[in-house]
Amino acid sequence: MNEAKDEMNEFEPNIVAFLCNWCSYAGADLAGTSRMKYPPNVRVIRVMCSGRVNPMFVINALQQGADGVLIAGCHPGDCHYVQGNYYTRRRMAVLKRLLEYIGIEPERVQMAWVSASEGQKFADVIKEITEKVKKVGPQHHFRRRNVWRI
Amino acid sequence: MNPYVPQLASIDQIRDEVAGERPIKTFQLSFQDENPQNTFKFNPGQCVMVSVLGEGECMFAVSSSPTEKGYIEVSVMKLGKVTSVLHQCEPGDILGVRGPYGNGFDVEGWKGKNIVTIGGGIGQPPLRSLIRYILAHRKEYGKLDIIYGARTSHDLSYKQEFFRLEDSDDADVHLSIDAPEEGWTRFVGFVPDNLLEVAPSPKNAIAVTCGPPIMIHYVIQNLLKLGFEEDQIFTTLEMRMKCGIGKCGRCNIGSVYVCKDGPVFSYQQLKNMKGER
Amino acid sequence: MANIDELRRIVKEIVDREDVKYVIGYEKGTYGFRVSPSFAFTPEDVEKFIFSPLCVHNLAVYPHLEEKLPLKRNEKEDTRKIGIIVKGCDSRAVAQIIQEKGLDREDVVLIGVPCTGVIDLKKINARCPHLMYGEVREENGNFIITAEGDTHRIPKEELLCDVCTQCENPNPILYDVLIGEEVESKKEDYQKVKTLEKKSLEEKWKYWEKKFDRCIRCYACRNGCPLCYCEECMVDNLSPQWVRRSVTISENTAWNIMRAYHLAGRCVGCGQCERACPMDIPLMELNKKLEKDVKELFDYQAGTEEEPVLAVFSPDDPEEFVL
Amino acid sequence: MEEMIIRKEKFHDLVERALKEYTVVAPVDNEGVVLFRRIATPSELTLEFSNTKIPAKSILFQQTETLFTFSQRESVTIDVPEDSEKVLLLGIRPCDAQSLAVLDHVFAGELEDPYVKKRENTVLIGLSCLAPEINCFCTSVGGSPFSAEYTDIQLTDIGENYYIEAKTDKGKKVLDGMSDLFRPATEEDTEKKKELEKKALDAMKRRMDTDDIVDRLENMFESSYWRKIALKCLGCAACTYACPTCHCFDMLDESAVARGARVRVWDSCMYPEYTRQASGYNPRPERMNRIRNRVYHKFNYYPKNWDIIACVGCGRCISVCPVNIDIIDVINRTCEAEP
Repeated sequence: MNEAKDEMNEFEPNIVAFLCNWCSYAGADLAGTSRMKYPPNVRVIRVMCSGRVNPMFVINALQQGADGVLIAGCHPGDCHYVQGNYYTRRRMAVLKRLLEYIGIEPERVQMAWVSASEGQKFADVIKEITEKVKKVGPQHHFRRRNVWRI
Repeated sequence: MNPYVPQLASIDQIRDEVAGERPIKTFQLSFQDENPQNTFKFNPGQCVMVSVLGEGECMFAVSSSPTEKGYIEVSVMKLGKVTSVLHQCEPGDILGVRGPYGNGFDVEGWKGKNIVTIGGGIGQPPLRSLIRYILAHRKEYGKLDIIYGARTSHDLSYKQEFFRLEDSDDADVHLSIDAPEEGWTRFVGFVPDNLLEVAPSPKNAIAVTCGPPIMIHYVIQNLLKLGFEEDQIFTTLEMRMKCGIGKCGRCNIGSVYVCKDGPVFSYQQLKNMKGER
Repeated sequence: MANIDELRRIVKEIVDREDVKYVIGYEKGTYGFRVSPSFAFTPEDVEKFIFSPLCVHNLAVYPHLEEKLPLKRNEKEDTRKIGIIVKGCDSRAVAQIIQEKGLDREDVVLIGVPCTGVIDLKKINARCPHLMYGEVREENGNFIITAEGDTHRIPKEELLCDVCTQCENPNPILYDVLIGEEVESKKEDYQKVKTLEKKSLEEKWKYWEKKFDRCIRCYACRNGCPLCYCEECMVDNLSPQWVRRSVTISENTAWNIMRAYHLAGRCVGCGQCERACPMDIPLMELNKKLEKDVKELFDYQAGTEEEPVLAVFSPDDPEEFVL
Repeated sequence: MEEMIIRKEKFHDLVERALKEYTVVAPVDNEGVVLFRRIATPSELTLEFSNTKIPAKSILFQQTETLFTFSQRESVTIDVPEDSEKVLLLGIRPCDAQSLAVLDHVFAGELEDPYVKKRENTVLIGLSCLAPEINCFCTSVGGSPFSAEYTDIQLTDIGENYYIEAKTDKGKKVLDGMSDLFRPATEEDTEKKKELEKKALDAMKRRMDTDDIVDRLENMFESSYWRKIALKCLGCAACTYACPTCHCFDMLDESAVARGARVRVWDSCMYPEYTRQASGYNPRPERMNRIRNRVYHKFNYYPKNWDIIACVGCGRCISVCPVNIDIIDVINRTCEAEP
């Protein structure tokens, strides 16, 4: 997406965040309304539940230029749909290990429980994941090299 | 020159032929780098590959006649990925057009003959091109019978044109719908039955039929019953097409490529064509 | 291995039953050490059936491959059973499909054959190449290969498929009739997966990039796998298009991840995907990694459980990776 | 300078000099799988292989090829990539070279596919087969292990030297300026080559009965033979992607925001989606229809359109098929199958 920035000395990662509508999105909203500072690298995709996040969303995001992917959901037990986040936890546990086995840095795919009242935690999570991905660098292993960029 | 690169064409006009869950729209396209005389020469019944850049390409029969200069018209039923995006386009959008492909109707050879067109559902566009071509050269052709049917009266395309034709004496129009509807005075039933009802005489006549495979099958049977010879019956076949020029190997029926050697075949050719269709 | 005459006698009885459509087994291939799946509709067809260490295919793939065309007006659907000769892993594949409600137990008649390991064709072709005709018999720990006049005696470990050297369930867990005695099972230690896990991220990516770059996306791995029976595979989807059809390292990696991931907790380790791959990509190393993770994380093993692994959860699933 | 000899050690110099003018594509051993790859240095190539896993068609008719790119930012523009790369295809087997001659028929014509331009820009250096594989049957379809009919230069390994025949001007053009590497072939070299040829021909174990195959297939189209053959087929595309004469392709758009490209990729008639129409109707709904179409396309339809059998006897589809559907066996058993 912003290759021009790569040339600049400071690498700015693209983070895609899937925020569950009931908790994490509300937490992010709270962080915003309370004027909390957090890096601007994150692009938010609102999903009705973290269980909606198909692992192929993560793979597709990494293909299309994301350097890090965050899946945030409600704390176990708070899920609006009762067990959505439990399924996500299992799916992402298996996906992260598979990606690591192939050579993708584990810091790139992160999960977080952020409830609607944890605005500060949301900001901290974004800071942490941006730092980690910045340290690890751009994800160019299986990013799509579009033919028409030239 | 790479034969797969389309020419750019802009949409001048979009007409809604049929609404509902299988909508049909007619797109009037004019080429962008249009030099004065219309270089896009085609015969009725030939097809063009219309591409929506970024979505893909589809093969459509040209539904306007070559006598209408400066533009071509294609009628599109919303069914798949590209056609759905096409149905969201507005006048002024740019599309890619390449062609014309296929052999088209032998309008030269049919001069002086009576013509019967039997269309069903989305099979009407190539026949419309033929009909408008004949109307433009009305004297060179004999009697013109138009048999056209669809599921319901809402599914009938080009309704205004047919009603105007019904009043004029250039052609006899026989519309039909599958199930009775109140307010519908014309024939009710399937197109092949409508054909038996109209019973056009096979003398010095050519019958052309397009539509779903099942309809073509029964129409040909009834035409044979009415005494039509095998070389008097013509139809266009429908196969999935990608390249349109007989290279990608997909539209073959036996050793015949429908996009290059077809889509118009006589029943005589069709009969001894081995292969799934 | 089971003896052939007993196998043929039993299969003939099953084919003769009028509630059985046909029985799927193995017959001699057309050259070298090849063996090909075989369909017996009548007892005479059973004459061709064989069973030897060369019978590598997982026949549980066939019930789903049979196309069900729309019936003509007077036709009635032929709901007779299908007989399948199943080794240990094949029977676990059938059990897993039944657990996922992809198949009914009464639709199939399972002829179980305890398996002492099948041969990797690449290894045996390297040892005895360019043969028109080859037979293999097993004799206390060695393979006796009789091919065009000369015979070779080769220890089993040198020719066995990698997955068979540590096979934990060689005996069918699901069968209507069992032919031959049970065999003792071995222990799986996931050695290959562990050595690769210890490597650095850069080395791991180099390793897999070289392999995925070779992939030609022919999908023989998907079509040969009994557990890949989705009506429309995600990779064939056009709207949305998950993976593009162009063959690049990006799409190939996405495809291989998608295929392996969809078999997490479902793959029974028969090795047919690796066998079918024309480009020799070590797909079992991916599947075994997922099998090991699913066992460690959720103590789950394919083919023997009640519910699919990712369709259930437990409150105390590991979550150390969650922030 | 028809028949020449070059010492094996000097062969790398020949490749070195060729690298200056041509993009050299040669067989490269990729962890046991030999494939055609572009090489930068002569040491990468190997000539010790039976045949590449993926045929030489993958160089001229690439598995993924950009037809044109387009941008719809301000105005819609289409830009066709220019391709005038001169390629030297080294180490192509006689059967693959024959397959290019088969593909020429379908891709040429008054609407020329980009393949045709690539074909003109490519020089073929053939490599004779000393030890045919078990599934090779090129002699049954008009080829032979030492045939130099379809290549510009033919190499034959006769022990410490390579026997070089430069037959076409394209081939001669490559070798002029390198005459210091060669010496004329002596009687004894030619003798050795003939003897090796005889040995290779004797090593061919399998034969496909192709006499009047077109008519034999003509009247068995409705036979139940095809249903039996297709029973065990898995419907994957390994056989068609490995086949040097399969030329079917799909055209798709790949785009992001307002820019994109129309890409051509290999496709296979063995996939069900290949002929499925948007209405859901599929003229070839079963594997039986598809496998019958694949066999007929090569042994009946292609001969009817361009009177050449679209099979060169390389045997890749036999060795690559996971369930051992063997084209030789399929064709030979058409003799006794009832129509």
